[in-house]
Amino acid sequence: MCSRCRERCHRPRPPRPALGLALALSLPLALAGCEREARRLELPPSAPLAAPSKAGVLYPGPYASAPVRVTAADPVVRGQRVEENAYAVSQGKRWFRWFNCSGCHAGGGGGDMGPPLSDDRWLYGHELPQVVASILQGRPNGMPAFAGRVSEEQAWQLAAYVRSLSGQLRSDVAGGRSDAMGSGEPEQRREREVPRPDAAPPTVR
Amino acid sequence: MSLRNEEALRRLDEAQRLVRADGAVLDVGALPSFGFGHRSLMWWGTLGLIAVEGTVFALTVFSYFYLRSHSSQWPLDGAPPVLLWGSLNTAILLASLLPNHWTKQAAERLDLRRVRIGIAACLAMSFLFLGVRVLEFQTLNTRWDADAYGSAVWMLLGLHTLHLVTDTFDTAVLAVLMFTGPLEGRRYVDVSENALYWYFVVISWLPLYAVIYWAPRWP
Amino acid sequence: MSEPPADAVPAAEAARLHATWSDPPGLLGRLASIDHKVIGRRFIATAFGFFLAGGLLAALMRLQLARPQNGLVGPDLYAQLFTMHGTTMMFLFAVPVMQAFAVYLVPLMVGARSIAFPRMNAFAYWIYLMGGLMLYGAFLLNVGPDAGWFAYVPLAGPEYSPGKRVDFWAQLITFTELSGLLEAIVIITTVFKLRAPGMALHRVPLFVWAMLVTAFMVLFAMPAVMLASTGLILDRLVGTHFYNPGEGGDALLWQHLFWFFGHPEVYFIFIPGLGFMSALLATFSRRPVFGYSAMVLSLIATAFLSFGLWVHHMFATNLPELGKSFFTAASMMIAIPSAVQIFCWIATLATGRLWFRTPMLFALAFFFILVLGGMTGLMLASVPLDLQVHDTYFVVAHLHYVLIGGAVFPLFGALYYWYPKMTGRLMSERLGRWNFWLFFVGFNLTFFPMHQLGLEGMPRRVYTYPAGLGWDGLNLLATVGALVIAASVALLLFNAWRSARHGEPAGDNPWQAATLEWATASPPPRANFDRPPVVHGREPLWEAPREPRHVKGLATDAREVLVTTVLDAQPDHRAGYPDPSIWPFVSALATTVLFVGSIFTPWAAVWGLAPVAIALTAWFWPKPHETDAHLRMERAPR
Amino acid sequence: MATRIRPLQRRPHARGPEPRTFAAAALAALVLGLLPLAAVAAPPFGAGSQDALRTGGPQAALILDLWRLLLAVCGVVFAAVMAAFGVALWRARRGTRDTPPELQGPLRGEPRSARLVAAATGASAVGLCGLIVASVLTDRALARLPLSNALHVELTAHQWWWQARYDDADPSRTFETANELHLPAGRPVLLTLHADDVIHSFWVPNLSGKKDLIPGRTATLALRADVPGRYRGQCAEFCGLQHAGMALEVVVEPDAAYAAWAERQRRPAEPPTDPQAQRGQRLFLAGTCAMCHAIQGTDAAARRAPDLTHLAGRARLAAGTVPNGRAQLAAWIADPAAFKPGTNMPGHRYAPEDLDALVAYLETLR
Repeated sequence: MCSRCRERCHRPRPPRPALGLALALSLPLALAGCEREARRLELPPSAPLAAPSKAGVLYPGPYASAPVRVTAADPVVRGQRVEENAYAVSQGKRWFRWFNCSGCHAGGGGGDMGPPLSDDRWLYGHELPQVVASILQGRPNGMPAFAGRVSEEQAWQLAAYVRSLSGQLRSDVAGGRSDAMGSGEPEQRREREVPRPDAAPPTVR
Repeated sequence: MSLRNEEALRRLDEAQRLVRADGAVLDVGALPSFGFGHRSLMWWGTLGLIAVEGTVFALTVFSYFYLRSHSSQWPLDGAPPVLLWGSLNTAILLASLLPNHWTKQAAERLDLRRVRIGIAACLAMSFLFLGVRVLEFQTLNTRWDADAYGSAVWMLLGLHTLHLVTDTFDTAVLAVLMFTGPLEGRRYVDVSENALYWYFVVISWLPLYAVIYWAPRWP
Repeated sequence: MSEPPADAVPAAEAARLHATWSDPPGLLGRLASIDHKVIGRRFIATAFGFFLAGGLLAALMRLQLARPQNGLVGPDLYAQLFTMHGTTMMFLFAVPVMQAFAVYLVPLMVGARSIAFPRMNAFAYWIYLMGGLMLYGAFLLNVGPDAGWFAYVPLAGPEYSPGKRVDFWAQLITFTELSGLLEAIVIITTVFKLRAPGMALHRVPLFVWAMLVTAFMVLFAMPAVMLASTGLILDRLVGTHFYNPGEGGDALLWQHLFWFFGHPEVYFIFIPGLGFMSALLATFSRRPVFGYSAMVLSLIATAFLSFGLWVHHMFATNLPELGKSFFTAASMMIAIPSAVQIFCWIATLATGRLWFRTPMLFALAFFFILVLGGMTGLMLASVPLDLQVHDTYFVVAHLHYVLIGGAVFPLFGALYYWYPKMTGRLMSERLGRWNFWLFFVGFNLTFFPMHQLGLEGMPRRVYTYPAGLGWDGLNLLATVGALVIAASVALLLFNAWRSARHGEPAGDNPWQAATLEWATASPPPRANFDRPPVVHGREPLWEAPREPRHVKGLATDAREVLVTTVLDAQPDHRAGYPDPSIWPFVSALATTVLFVGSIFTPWAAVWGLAPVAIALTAWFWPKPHETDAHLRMERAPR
Repeated sequence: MATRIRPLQRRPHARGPEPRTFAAAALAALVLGLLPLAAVAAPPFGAGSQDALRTGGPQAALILDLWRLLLAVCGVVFAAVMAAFGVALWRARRGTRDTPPELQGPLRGEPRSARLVAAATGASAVGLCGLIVASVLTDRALARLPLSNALHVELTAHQWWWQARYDDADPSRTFETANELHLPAGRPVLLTLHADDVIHSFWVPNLSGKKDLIPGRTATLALRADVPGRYRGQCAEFCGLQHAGMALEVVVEPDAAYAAWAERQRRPAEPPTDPQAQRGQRLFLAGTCAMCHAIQGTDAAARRAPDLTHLAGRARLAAGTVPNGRAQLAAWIADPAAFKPGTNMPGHRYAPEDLDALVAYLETLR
């Protein structure tokens, strides 16, 4: 449309030699496409999640070095699969709205009563299993525990979406703008916030 | 207008005299090897592009008013675009019609010297215009991702800028060719059609200017 | 009827012409070819390739629907299947294949040495091919679009279609529309400026008229969908709000823009079919089509009216009643120009001397199928009735009756008819008849029951349906019909493949037809005509020869064509033509990188422009020896 | 990818097939001269509950009348064109490759053909005008449905289920249900239509034509159901993965039955008495269920998924796709994706006794 293609004279050139190479290089990209686009509609139902014990909420703290093991056999593999899947992340976005996470963290995760989710501060760890743990176990000062309240799959999807709010996910996996009023910059266009190592837990009020 | 038509007819008559029917064959060997205006293929190609792009502009303007008809206030949020740079640019564009017209006529007279001067002037005005365009984008008072009004305004201005950029590039390539050669008669046809396209870019800007800058000020 | 060789061209001159207009050797030469016959053949073959792919997807859908609650295909794949099927058939087959035939035939039918803007023509083909390959590559990688070929927002928008599936769809639209628009410009310019001397507008063959009208429709309709899909991809990638009701956008804006294109699109698939019909019926009735002026005016009227109907796809949305009544009237009135053409053809048949060959059979089937599809079209034009059958299998039946009856049957006839011109050999008549009858029976078996299914409440685009609603038997019948169609298309392919080497040699004019493409060899020489013809009437090969017969004086050692005036086709000037060039191909490649890259990052629209600009500049830049040749022949006007 | 939707339980249709419908279909088959449609003359059980040809109310009946008119007119026109075509083929002389082309006639002009073509065109135009008038008249008749005393229902479409709110002048008498509309026979209904996510389309062919539900817009649809019975509706605009599984059950019943049903719907759920059901309720309220579902009279108040206050009173689960019964309910809760791949309801791996308890509780929600 934009180029005004005109018939003029020309000078032929030798062909592109590196076409095959480019094709070979594009193969991994293509496989990434497969992973990004799968809709896993027939996952078996999640294993039962233990209801949160009243005795004491597991509190790994902000400096937890090792990822918290949740319930899946290999959370890293599982998390990676969720975080590379656009459909899973978009389902996470759906749960974020449905379960009223935006009630405290605001629509685009900008923070309100609860802490913002779109900045570089991660009070309880920024890695996916840590975020899952925060969701399932709850955190002091108002974050309820969702273990038993959401299925495990939903927890992973939610956590992946939460991480997309601060640009931790690939832009071709993170979501676009919402069909709603002002929800901030689309997740896929957010700059990646590098998690700050010195984040401190909030003072207990 | 009628003068131009007579001119065209006269040229056509001349062409007819150059064709000889000789028994079974029609000898066209004496015909010219290029022609200006609607005689040339390039004129039709350019006209086709103008039709396409004119339709795109018209539909974009339709979308703008369609969206506007669905909201109670317009702009949805914030102030209308700043008038200064857009109006200045309109003046520059209108002024550019002069060197453009001059160049077109020079090309049709195969006057290389004037074509060179004219095309350089056109190019200079294009760059000036593009420079001011950057300021226009900065004073729109909205962003493409702010709301539907912002999206529509950016779309209008973006589409027009795209045409400006391509035509500026086109003019630049032609200008280099006119200065360095190799030259043949058809190059003058190219210059003439390039000028025709610039007419379109300028004339299509006037409604776009009215929509972008004045529609939000219209109650 | 064949020309006496009295004024035949000397062999040396023909050889010189051949050398001048040939492609360079080797693979590079093939990629550099700008010969409209080469491009046209590739274009046709590519479009049929996509037709087969789209057909296979349809067969898979029919297998899934053969019985209720079938488990062959799940909802995710099914959504991709019907989206790909619709997208393929509309954007990669129906429109391109018509333009492909025009690219091959129009220059021959108007007696031109070449097509207008041959490099742009090659570029348009490459863009089309690369766009199609991109879409199918994506589909094979599970990135096939899944929001329907109409991609209604918000389902196709950023929130409800995660990932890149719909982005690939939107970019495919950019590819095919770019290609279609460029081809439209090429065809219009060819018809207006490159006609043989004497072929005034009132002597232009009806097929060429149909393609001209189609090209004009493309010019004004396609920008709408390009704008719509640009808005969609911007919404999805950079967060604009064209279709976001939360921020002042509107979901119905998409539907208006899409159908402002989508309805004319039906007609620019159908009008070339009408052109095929006129060509076939004239030849096989051994007389010109009755009512030339009425036919041309009907084509133009159809084109105009088709822009006023788009809302009849949106009757179920909440639109004002008065507006709907207007669109009902307009949708019904468009039947009149089509009716005029059908009546004229029946008059042609009644007064002709009918010769029943395979192409004629396909043309005759048009009457039954298209007229039936037209009747259901009238029903759909009625607002109340449309509210019941809209988005049901009734519409599926209707649109296939119109598009297959109105376009694919004539197209298959056209393939049998012009195959000998393209290859020099006739297709097998025996296989052709089998092909025809299987297709005719299979088609009706598949699609007729769908009328009833729609009335009985079966909606479209469902991947399965419950048993017991009374839909089982008719669905099974439709699936059986689909298999018959598959067999018929397989037979067509076999026939085309086999006839290419074993077919009966055709000669210049195997059907003793009237139009200029039959005045040259089969397949035509590189320069199309050893000497371009001069035309004195509407049926140049049927009328008694008159002098002058041929054009002389065009260069033989350099590419040169004769440009004529728009209305009367008087010789105007000789235009030097460009040589083959690899740059259209490279430009298409660079454009593809730009388009595909911009799916993933908006910045690709910036850095991707540089290679495109370089390739286009290289394409335009004059080559010294070519300039020398042009200067040698140059004569300034006046 | 296997889909595992289990067959719907077939319910007896309240009303037998309308014989005229099949007469019309048979007429279509004859007039259009194609396939024998008689194969459907003896419909299987349940056929016709989603069928534009079997009407249960005046709106659909008006459209059916228009359909018959159009079918007759178009059938006659089609037959006439085919007859002309057939006569032309039959009477025309035959030719071959060597037949000299006929040029004299076309050059002289062919007045007879011209007259015939003009006459046929004129007749077509007149016929089309007639059809336009008929269509517009039907459209106006549809718009004139008397709406006094109309029942107001607000219907919201979600991916992939229907939420219905029955309005009342007295706000305390409004109530909510899902996927199953009960309508009083003979009383007009005014539906206000919304969409929560993407475009859907409301379509109960036996009762009325369809209307799109578009996010950001509100539409209304008026209809009346005169003939008691169970009708099936289905989303008619492609709305994503489970478009095929987005059905709606419409139960048309006499006034008294409707009033009783509505009264039942207005009541909150009764607290369970049976210990197993009580355990089920605790599981419901403490588990994932209450995140999306509401049960009036309990703490569960989420509105992301169908209101379950009177779940056990409904004929089907999962937007009209799964018959409601103890076993199906348990299977659905355990693995909804097996019925509707892509559904937003997560699967649950409950211990068998927990699942039993949960189902026992849900079964009490009458």
